[in-house]
Amino acid sequence: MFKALVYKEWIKLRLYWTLIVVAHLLFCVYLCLQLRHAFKLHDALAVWSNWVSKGYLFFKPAKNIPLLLGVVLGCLQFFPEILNKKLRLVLHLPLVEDRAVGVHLLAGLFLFTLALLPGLAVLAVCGASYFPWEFLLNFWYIYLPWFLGGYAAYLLTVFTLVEPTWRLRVTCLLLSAALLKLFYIDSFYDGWRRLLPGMVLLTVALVLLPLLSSNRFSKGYGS
Amino acid sequence: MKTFARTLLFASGVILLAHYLPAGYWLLSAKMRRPPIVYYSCTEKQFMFFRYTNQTAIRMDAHGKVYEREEFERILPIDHWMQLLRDGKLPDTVGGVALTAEALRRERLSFRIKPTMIDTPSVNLTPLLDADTGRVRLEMPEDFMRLGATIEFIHAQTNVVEREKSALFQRAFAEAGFVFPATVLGGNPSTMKPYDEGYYVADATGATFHLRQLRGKPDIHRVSSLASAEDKPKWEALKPIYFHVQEQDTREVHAIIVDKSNQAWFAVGKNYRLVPIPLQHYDPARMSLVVRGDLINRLISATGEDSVEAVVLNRDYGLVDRYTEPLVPRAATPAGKLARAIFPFTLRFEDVSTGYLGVFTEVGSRIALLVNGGLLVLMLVWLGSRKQLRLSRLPDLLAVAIGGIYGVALVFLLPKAD
Amino acid sequence: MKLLARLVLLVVGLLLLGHYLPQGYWLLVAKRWPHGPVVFYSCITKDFLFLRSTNGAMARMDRNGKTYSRAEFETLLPLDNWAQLARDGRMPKSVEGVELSPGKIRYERMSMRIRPDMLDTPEVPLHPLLESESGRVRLETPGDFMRLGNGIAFLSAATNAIETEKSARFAKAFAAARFAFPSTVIAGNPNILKPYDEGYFLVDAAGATFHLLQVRGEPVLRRISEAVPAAAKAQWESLKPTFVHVQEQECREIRAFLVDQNRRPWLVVGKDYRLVPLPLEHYDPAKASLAVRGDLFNRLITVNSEDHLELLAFNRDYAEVGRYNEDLPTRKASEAGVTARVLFPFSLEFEDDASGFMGFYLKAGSLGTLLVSGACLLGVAGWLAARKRLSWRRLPDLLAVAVGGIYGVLLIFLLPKTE
Amino acid sequence: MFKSLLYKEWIKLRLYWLLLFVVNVAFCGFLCLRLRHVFRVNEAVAVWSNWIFKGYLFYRICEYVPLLLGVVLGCLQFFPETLSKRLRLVLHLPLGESRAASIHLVAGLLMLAAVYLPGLALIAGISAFYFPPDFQSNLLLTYTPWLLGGFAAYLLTAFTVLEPTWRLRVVYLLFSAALLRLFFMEDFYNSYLRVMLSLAICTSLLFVFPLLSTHRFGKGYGS
Repeated sequence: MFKALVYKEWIKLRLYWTLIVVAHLLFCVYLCLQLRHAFKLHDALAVWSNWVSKGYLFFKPAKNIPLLLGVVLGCLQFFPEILNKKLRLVLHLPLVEDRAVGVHLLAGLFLFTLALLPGLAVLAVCGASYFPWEFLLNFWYIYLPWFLGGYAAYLLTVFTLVEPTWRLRVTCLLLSAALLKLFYIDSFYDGWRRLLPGMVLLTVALVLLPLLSSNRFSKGYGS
Repeated sequence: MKTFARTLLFASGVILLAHYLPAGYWLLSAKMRRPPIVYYSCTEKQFMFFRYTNQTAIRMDAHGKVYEREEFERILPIDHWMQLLRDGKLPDTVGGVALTAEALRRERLSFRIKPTMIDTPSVNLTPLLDADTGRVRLEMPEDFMRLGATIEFIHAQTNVVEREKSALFQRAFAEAGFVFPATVLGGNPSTMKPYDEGYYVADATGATFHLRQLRGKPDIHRVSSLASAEDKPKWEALKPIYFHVQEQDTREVHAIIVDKSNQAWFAVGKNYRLVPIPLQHYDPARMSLVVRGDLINRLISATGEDSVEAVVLNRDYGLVDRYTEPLVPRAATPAGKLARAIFPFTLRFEDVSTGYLGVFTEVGSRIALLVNGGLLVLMLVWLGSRKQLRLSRLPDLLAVAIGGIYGVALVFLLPKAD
Repeated sequence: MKLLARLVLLVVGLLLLGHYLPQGYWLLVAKRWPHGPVVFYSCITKDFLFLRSTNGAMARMDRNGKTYSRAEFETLLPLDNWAQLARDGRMPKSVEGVELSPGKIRYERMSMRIRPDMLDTPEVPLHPLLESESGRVRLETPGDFMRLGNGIAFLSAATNAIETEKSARFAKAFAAARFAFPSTVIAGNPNILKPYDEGYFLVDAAGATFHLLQVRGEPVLRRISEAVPAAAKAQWESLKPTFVHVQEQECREIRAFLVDQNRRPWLVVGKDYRLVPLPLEHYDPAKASLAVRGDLFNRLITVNSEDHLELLAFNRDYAEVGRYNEDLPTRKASEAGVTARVLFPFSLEFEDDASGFMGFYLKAGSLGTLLVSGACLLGVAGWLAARKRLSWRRLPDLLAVAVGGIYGVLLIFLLPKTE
Repeated sequence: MFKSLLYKEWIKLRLYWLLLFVVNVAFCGFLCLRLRHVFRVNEAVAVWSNWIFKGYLFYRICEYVPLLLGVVLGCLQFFPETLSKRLRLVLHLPLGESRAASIHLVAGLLMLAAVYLPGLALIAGISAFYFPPDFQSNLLLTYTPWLLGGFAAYLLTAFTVLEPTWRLRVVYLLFSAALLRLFFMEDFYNSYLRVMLSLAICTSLLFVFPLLSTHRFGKGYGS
């Protein structure tokens, strides 16, 4: 049952997913080339000082990618389900509806993670080859909030899409926007350190929200 | 319809590739290229250079003799007077001119004119400082001047036009014989400067005026009327396209002026003496002009993609020495040659010559034509062999003929004609 | 499960509203806030003078509120306005026997400023260690960065590798000075636009203070308690600084500002690291910003917190010559602020002036909010009761209202009903 | 025929349209409030100088909003059509496939315009209180490329979504990205002054691309 559902999701998304992975990989490689370019045109010292004192990070342009990916993936996965009420069928499967939806979410989060990791690996390796390990720390501290933001974006998108009534959809939308903004406050080096645990907890807690709206969906509100 | 759509697709495709492929190419193969920094030694009476060769800086003279840092500084006492002073090596006089700290500081002079300064977007609103408030520090006014078909002052806080002040200035302009609209306006709207020179304005006829605000009152003069008899005609003939105003402690140079014939001028001293800068290759649209002055000389250098030219004037602006050096432009480097061979043409939308976006093309070398021809032939053969040489293929063939590799890429990427 | 989900929704909702509503409120009502007066110490009247901005207009006055014209004011502060005075020919030849020259005045001017967030801010733990005796007028950036954690290492930027030889030399020096790794404070001024290089002040794991310089490529590391005269030794050993600020000045008199383990501020003065305590009553390093301004005759210490201004004036050998306290109007006390603190039971910020780190900075409202929340609670409860919906399943909602006041009410109307 | 098709699209999209409209206007309103705030807490002279000499434009944040809206509307309008091959039916209407398709596009473009313009009007109107007329011309010259970018994004989205084969979809995606970047090279103000006309012409020409896709769609490639 579990396997079957995951497999179904994979079949549904694999094309888009591969597309995303490739695109992201290419983008990351491009960023690395730009870094290389910077080191070619200026002496290493200048680039380092720029990082240490001005907080220049070559991967900054990747900031909003997890967010975007989260939203896109959420839409791709659940729009079809909503449009022709396929989700109904799933929800009437032998296993409890929460479990069923949970599986869908797991599949989505899993694909999300896999989609980003290759690109991130490239960034990390490239960064490490030009900068000392402090940079990797920096990379971790700056990128992690964005990554969490991606997860949150995915969950909130599903939350919003699956919610059956329009009035609440708007509410969900507002809530999502308000919440996601927080993951993208700019900071320097490990400025996020003290906020991270809280944000992680928050993100984990968000898993419950899609279940809430799926529950309402199956109850058949607003239709 | 759909052939039109397809042709359009090819056209835009070629344009985009012509922009992105070369950009990508240069992202991979660009190297650090810095033109030499030119100095003029007032003791040795010769040019000295600070050159970057693969990331290391070396100091040499015109004959390629390499100098140690200390030696270099000793030969250029005025450029390194602080260091020499610290080491007690600063000569008391050079050519009879005493080198004292404050004199050196006061007489230091430096201007820099980049091509983008001459042609860049700007709002026609600018603060007209009061040049004579009786304070040491200049203060930002509360209104902005709009100088176009008329002259107006707009109060920022209230965002309304100040009627009487505008009228006052309007009258002053009329009396000075200023013909609206103003065509060129040059000033230095900053308070971080020793004094305020005000603005230089060219009116509709191209005549140059000097505008200042003194204790709230307008002070505008037709410069030719201020100039001495022998400069008067020069000023009247002058057709400026750019005024560069940058106040310096030595109040000697009012402004640097670039005119329609790409000639650069100094406006010097009390009676606005107009001194031509004797550069031979200066092109304001492509080269940056750097003026460095000191107690003894004025060194003017124009640096472009393919040459460095420098002239030295004495304090009376008489030509002392000149130097010209060709540089290897990027297009002439091996990477550049290769680029011009494989890319039939390149499109850029930004350019050093302007702050505006535009369409800037560079055509490839002759080899590129051969490449295109070759590709076209191959294409024909290939199509022929597959019995697809039909009229509907014309767009593809054209794309290859014009776009070379761009075209080929497109033929394989874009939908086939059916 | 569903209950849990709803709880999450409520909590998240409260946090978000607690962040955005106050923001929106201030976006609407914020005005240009009259920041505290600019303060001077006159070497003529031997007292403080103030430049106050009262609704746009500038007023120059002394502590008794006597106002001065711009010209008078400038003559009372010859050291601050010497350029203007000289221009108008009003410059006094000398003040109490010391004759004034622009050069001297400029040379003796000094100022440094310590903001609360400097004590607690993220930084990349790589520090350029300048060459302090290169024999050049201008300082030059070194080609490497110092990494000072459980050991000392130098990284060359060009090769991105550790310079083993140099690192070893420095490690030896550190061992010789009995430096106990890891270092807890690393304070320097990595910037070449300064008259000279003071190097770094370090505090080691044991709390001992060290002074590190690079002199012609060689490490110079002093354990300060041993570099000072015997009298000051004990003082230095007991100090255990938690924050040090270094900012080189033309007159090389003040070497560093530091805050010790009891949060007391000190100045480090002169060749033999003389410790000068700053006898301030209202200085909390985490809340107030402190400025030290000096001239030919005096040192003026200004402490600016949100609601208080404290001034302290020293003469040149750091004996107190003046003191002044003033309460400042705060945004909190303005009626906009008061309404805000009644309206909003709490407000949540993620950034704070007191720290460069992000965190959950929660500010509670005034007592008035309790009334508001209570009223809201009653209202909602009544409303529910009227519609016969007052069941235990409503508990989360009611809680939300009780805690969140208007936030809670808003949420209940926005979120899906519990059925 | 024409009317009825337009109406059909309107029925299909009005809810989403309303949402986009509200979002856009709300955002612009927020920006205006921010502007008001800036003028209340800063010296007007300083703000003006910032604008004139440093190119600070308070509405710069909404640079990519038109783009986003364009893409979203494009997807909303044409994804359903492609998923369930409904478009086929439309294409077999008496008035010929390209006319039918063009009507869909016109409908989309109209709605898009109806989303953009109120927001722009709002910004222009409010800023007139604080800035001299020069600012409006400035606004127009700076904002227009972004608007054109939005329309282009819509057309290119349709172009990509309607394309039946996956291989070409990828190609079109790259093509669109490459093209759209050219609308967002502004980093000061008025830079587009001299290429505005050509930019507008290019944008209008893009109209034919989706027709190409629909043609191929009608031909039933890749299925």
